[in-house]
Amino acid sequence: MTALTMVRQFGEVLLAIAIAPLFTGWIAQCRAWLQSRAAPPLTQPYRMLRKLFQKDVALATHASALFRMTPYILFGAMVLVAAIIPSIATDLPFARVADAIALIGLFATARVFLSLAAMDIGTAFGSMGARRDMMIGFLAEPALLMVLFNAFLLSGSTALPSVVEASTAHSFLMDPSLLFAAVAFLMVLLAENARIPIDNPATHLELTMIHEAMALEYSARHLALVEWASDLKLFNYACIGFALFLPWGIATHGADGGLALGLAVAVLLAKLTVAGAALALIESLSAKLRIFRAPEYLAMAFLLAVLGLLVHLLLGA
Amino acid sequence: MSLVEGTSQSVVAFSKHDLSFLLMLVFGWVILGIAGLVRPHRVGWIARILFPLGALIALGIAGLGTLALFSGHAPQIFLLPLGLPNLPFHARLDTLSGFFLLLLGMAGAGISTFAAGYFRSGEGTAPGLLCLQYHVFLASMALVILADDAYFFMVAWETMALSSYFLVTAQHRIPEIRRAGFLYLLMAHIGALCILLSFGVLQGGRWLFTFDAMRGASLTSFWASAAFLLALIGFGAKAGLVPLHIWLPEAHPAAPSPVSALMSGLMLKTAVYGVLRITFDLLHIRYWWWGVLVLGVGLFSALFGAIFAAVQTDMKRLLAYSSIENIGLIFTGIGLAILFEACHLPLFAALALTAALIHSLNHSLFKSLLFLATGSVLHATHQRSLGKLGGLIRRMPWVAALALIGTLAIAGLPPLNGFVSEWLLLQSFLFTPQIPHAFLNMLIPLGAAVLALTAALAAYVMVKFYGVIFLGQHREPSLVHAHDADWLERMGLAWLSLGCIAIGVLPQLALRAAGAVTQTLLGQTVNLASPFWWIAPITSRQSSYSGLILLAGIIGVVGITFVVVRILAHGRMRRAVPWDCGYPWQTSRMQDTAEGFGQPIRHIFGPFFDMERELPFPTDAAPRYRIHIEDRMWKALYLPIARGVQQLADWIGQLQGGRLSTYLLYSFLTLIVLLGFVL
Amino acid sequence: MHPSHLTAALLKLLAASLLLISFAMLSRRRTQRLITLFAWQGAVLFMSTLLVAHSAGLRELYYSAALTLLLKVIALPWILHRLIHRLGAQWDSETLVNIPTTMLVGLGLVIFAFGLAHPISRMATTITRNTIGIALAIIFLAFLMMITRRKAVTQVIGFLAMENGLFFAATSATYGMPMVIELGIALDLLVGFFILGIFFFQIREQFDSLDLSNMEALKED
Amino acid sequence: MVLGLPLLGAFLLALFGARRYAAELNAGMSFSTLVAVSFLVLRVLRHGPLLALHEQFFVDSFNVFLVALTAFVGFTTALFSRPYMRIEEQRGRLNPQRLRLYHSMYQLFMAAMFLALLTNNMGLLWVAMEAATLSTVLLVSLYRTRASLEAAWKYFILCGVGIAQALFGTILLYFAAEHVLGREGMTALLWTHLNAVKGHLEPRVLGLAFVFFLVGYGTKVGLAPLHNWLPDAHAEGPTPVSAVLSGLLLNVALYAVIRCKVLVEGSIGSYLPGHMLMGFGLLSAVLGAFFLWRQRDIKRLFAYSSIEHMGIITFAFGIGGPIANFAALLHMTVHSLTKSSIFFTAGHASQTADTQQMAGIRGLVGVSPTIGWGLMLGSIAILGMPPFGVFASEFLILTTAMREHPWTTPFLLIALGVAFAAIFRKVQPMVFGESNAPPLPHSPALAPVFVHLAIVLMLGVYIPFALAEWYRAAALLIGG
Repeated sequence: MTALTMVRQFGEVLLAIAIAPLFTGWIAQCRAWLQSRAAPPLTQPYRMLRKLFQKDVALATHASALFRMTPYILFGAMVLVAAIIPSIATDLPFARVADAIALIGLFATARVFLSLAAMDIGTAFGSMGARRDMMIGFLAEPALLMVLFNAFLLSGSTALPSVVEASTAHSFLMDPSLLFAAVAFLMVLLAENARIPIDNPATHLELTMIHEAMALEYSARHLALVEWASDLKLFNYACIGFALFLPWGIATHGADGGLALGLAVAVLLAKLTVAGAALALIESLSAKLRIFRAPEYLAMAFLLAVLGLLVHLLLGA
Repeated sequence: MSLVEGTSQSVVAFSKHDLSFLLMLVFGWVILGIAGLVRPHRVGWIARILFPLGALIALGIAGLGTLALFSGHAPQIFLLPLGLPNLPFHARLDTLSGFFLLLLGMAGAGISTFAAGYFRSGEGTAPGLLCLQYHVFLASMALVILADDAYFFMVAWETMALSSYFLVTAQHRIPEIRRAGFLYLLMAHIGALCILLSFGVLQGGRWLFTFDAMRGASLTSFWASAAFLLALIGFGAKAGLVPLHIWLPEAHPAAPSPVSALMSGLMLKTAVYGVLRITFDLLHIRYWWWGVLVLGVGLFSALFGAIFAAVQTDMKRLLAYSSIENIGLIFTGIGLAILFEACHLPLFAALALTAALIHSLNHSLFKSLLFLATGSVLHATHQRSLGKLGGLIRRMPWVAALALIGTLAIAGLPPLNGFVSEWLLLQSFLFTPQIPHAFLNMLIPLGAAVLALTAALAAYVMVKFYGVIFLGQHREPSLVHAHDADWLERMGLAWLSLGCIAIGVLPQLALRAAGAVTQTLLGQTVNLASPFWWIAPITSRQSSYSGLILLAGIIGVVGITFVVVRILAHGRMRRAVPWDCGYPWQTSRMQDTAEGFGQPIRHIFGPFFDMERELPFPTDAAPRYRIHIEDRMWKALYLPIARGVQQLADWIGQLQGGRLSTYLLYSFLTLIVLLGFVL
Repeated sequence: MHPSHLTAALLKLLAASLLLISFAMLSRRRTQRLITLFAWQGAVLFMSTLLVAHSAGLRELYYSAALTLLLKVIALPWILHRLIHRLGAQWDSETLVNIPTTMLVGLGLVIFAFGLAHPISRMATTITRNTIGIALAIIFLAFLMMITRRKAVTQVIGFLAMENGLFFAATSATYGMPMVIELGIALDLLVGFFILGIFFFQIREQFDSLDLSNMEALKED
Repeated sequence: MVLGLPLLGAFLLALFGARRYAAELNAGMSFSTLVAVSFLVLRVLRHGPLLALHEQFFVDSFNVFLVALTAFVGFTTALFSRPYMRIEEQRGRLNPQRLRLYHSMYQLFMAAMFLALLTNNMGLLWVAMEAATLSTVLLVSLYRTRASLEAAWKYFILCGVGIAQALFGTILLYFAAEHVLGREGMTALLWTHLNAVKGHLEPRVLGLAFVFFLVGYGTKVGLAPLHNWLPDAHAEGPTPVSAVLSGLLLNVALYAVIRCKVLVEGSIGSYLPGHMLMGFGLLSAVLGAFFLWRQRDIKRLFAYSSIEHMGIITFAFGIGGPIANFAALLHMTVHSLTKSSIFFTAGHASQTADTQQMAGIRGLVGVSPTIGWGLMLGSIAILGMPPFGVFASEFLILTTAMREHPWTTPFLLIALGVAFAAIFRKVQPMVFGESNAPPLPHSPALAPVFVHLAIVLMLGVYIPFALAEWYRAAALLIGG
């Protein structure tokens, strides 16, 4: 049984690593369609990674070891996060090592390292990006935590697998508090993954960029890892959303044979397809906010999450 | 004497032995201090011999503290033949004091080792005197923790304030430092008076000042609350709870760095200890509103500290505000524990208290580490202003690497220790819906949100701190000559960072230590049955965490990634000038500054600040940007008090108008009025 | 009339005249007059002491009376006269509060003093039972005089008048204190006065005047 | 014996005061007084209270400790005054005649205080207080400057008037006692007899008498609002005089008040005297603290601090009861020791800077570490920081007040807080910081300072058993 569990665990992680760029590519494709552009192929992110891995690294003269370590740490953190989230099955041994709060911690670790790396070179853009990203971070994190709190209160556990199991078992899907939480979560997701309306992943327009500004000095394999990590992050966020709000199809404990797993993968892919399209739609419909509007936006998300919590306490107790 | 073959009688004897040995160690600190006066200007004698010895004593104290935690003996009491008549100094060693002694010893050892390399002559007070003050400070902190009667406690408490005051003003030729010292001692003294009055209430009119008698005193609800409030004010002033924090950002930066580390890392914890001792041990919690009060103050302090830390431009001030934040977190935990206990939820109370205790321990480690690191930076560069530092990771790799650990730990990132306590704290917030008060149920989740915001802000602050000091390019050309810390300093820093890692990776150890305390205070511990690499404070279904496996996971994944990348790709690399979007002529002045990092905070949390800004115009020949930020508390609370005192003093001063007739009139009127009384 | 009644009546008369003199001192402006009045007060005091000594048959009180005569009627007024001549301070002293007001306040004080003394005087067994109220009133009035005057010399006279009041209380209400103490008091008084004399010269030397308004430098500013 | 020596000293010094060895003689006489007092103390410790000379003098546990304290501080002050006065003479502020006056008056003053403490006769007590006033008037005006004359004049008048009130109180007391004890045997003013019959004394008269005593001796204690002479006299007199005024005379005056309180309380059987003392004490403490806030002159500063502390002591006596009385006695002791040592250092500090203005005194630790640290430690001690003994007594007083009269604690808190802020913000820049003042011509005799502070420190952490017993007996004697 343990061997099977380990297989499930590693399989899930490998799956996440493998299809994360695909998800990013799918969103880009949808966006292009919605904007009536010729879409890049679905495999564009993979080609990009391959190209980057082959190039020579051009490292800034006074970059320190921290700068060179960061891509690996970033990637590692995101992989670990993927290992925690029950995207296809809930019986994950690693999810007990780190619960959802640790998950937020891992996201924070990644962010801090990337910001530090961005400051390491000592360029104007790098440090500016670092500052802005940290700002988004400290505003988004409480909102995310409140969203998770909702789920914790419903399930009585901070471990995501337990949350999923509880939700599939009791089908409190229709709990109104989750509605608020879902909207809040979506807003946080957009903000945290450098999406419109907070950031635009496709731009190098210097004054508005956040994520790109931090990655400016990275090249070749370092850049590849950074990009892959951000793909993974988006993927992870999507999976968190599924786990919290759309937990159908995830293979729960005791019912996770091969068939169930295969079904779970299929359902996951379907959910990703829909979610990617939805994200693209949202992104296409909204305009990028000025950086100083970001706090208002995230405060809104926070407020919604808290409202969800209060609704739960008022109606659910 | 062997523990194994001893009867219960001899176990008691051994444990008595324990406490007296502990007191001897504490006394050893005083001796070391006095030894410093023998040759007050010989740095070699003081730094290379006395301070390392002090560190050894600290280790011994930590060891004995641990023993007290885990030996399971009944509390040990020892009477010193000193003190007031009928009230000899009572010393007592129980698990609570054991825990704080452990904290004191662990951090103290690191700080003393560092100080051995740090203090040198020619900086204000003579090294010998400094040595005396330093060790008296340490000893008085230990005695505060050991004291078991009100008088002994107060003597140790005020000695602590006094010795640290002298340490703060070591460089007394600088007026700001004198001002800071004055403010510090004043607040400390007023706080101490409040504590004293609290003891006055606690003795319950029986004139028994031992804590033992106070435990048994029966107080009415009014008096119990009065004692609690007075103690909260008194200890809050020492801990730096907002709005009594005003001295803290002045005094901590003013002191030499090892002293800042002692004050921030250890002294603030004695206030935590005091609150725990009085609230949990002497008063036994009574009312849930105490908890709400402490919780509210704690959360506000935490947020306030984090926000202000984010806008600081002086590295030590930044850390000082960060201390306010962390103290706020600790008090948040304490508040929750009081609340739960008052609502008869002892398990959750134990969880919250565990969180508070572990955070105290953590804070003492990483805050000392960071303050010491700033000390090294200060010695290497003679700069405290963040605007004049930068890029030191290349000049001071050791300090930078060790400070990075502290930075990540204080930012609350897994798998280091800061995360553990924040995790526990958030866990305990999850149980607030079980409190049988509807309004609190609604409000306290907001507390969790504030906590999350604070934690995230702390990360922001620490990125700023570390990034501006150690990363980027040198903002001043002179920084090229900065040198790394010497080996003693490195050892001190390494010891502290080791502690950060150890607690982060093996939180179960800290959990067990705190468990011994909660067992004493609440009669309940969190679930301690997990193996040593694992914590699951309530049940493992509820939540669990393992720092060790997480660390292993990170190392594993990063290692595999590295190897795979190396195998599949190649390792070619060349050095080039930074690209920076292709903009040429980048200078080090174009990096984001500490002020720049403060800008979003100033924007978002504007109402908190009292800002004074001077902005340049596009047409200015010599553009200048200046911003001055004041604490609103200062204007709102302290200046009116000062003005009031001044006005009252002026008004009263008119009594002494210089005219003899008026004076005679006073006498006459007094006479008449008094005669009226007896009429 | 019974002798003791007669003595009591006489004593009352003397007490009343002491009070009268006190009021007179309160109303006088000229220092010279004040000294004369002070001497008169001393004389009345002497007589009352004699009277008490006679009626109670106490020998000690005769000594007291002699001392009073010597000190308060002869020595002190004389020295004061000499002093103000030497110092040129015989000129009018301006009061701080105008005189009618002072008198009114003085009247109030007398009532207050009598009120205070009333319950006490009921328990006195001596023939001089009501005098303690009068003594108290004299003290109050002297106090008032010290408060309202500006010159150093007048303050001293006020002070001495107060001593007279005390002395009157001591002799008439209690038939005198034990002799040792009276001697001590007298000695203190003499020494004090001596010191005062030295003081006057020093003050004049330093301030060119005995006006107390010069001596308001030490204050909170 | 105790009385005789200082009197003899006064005579001798009046004769030889101008000679070079006068200062040594002064110290020697004080020392022999101290020795005599120690014998007396030993005797009292061994045999209990004693009466002497037809019961005119008596020693019990209350006054014996004050006598010892007075002798001790008197001796150390004499030691201190030797170099201090020499420097003053060199600076031309004094001449040999004045010095002679100083020395003889110093001894006379000591004699008067001993008389006041030791006498059993309330009348003699009054005489002694008057004598102490007169001798100190001359001491205060020693410099013959305008300011010192003004101060002495105010001192003389205010205390003279005050003392006159006390005399009236004495008369009233006699008046009441005479009815009980009779005129024969001259026992009607002897405290021991009065104490024995205090329950029979007419309460109304004694109530009245107490008011007069309180106003009279209270003026000398420096209770607000009767305190106005005190800062002037302390600031303008020579520093050794300030030290003994503050350290001893105030105590002696308070001693007189307490003796009266014991009688009156026994007679009227109510808490009125205690409440009056508490009221005066609180008022003095609070007003004293606020006065401190605005001081510029170093000696005035500490003079006001004396008012504040006398207020605290009076307050404690007012509360009554064994603990508060104990605390008050302890506070008396430590206050005298600390305050006199502060005046010693303050005197040298102002000599160093050649000004009494605190703005002119800077960076003492740089110029003379002993003066600087002496002043710093002294101030810290007087501000009630442990481990100094002042803290021990304040601890007891505050905790008592908290339980017995909680409404007073805010006032005490304000008083102590404001006093702390006021004194410390002035002392800190004087002690620390930069200075370029030249060192003193004579090395200052600061041994007394550190001896005092060491005793105070010891009392903070350890009160010897004998001393504690002594205080306890005295506290019982005062009762309440």
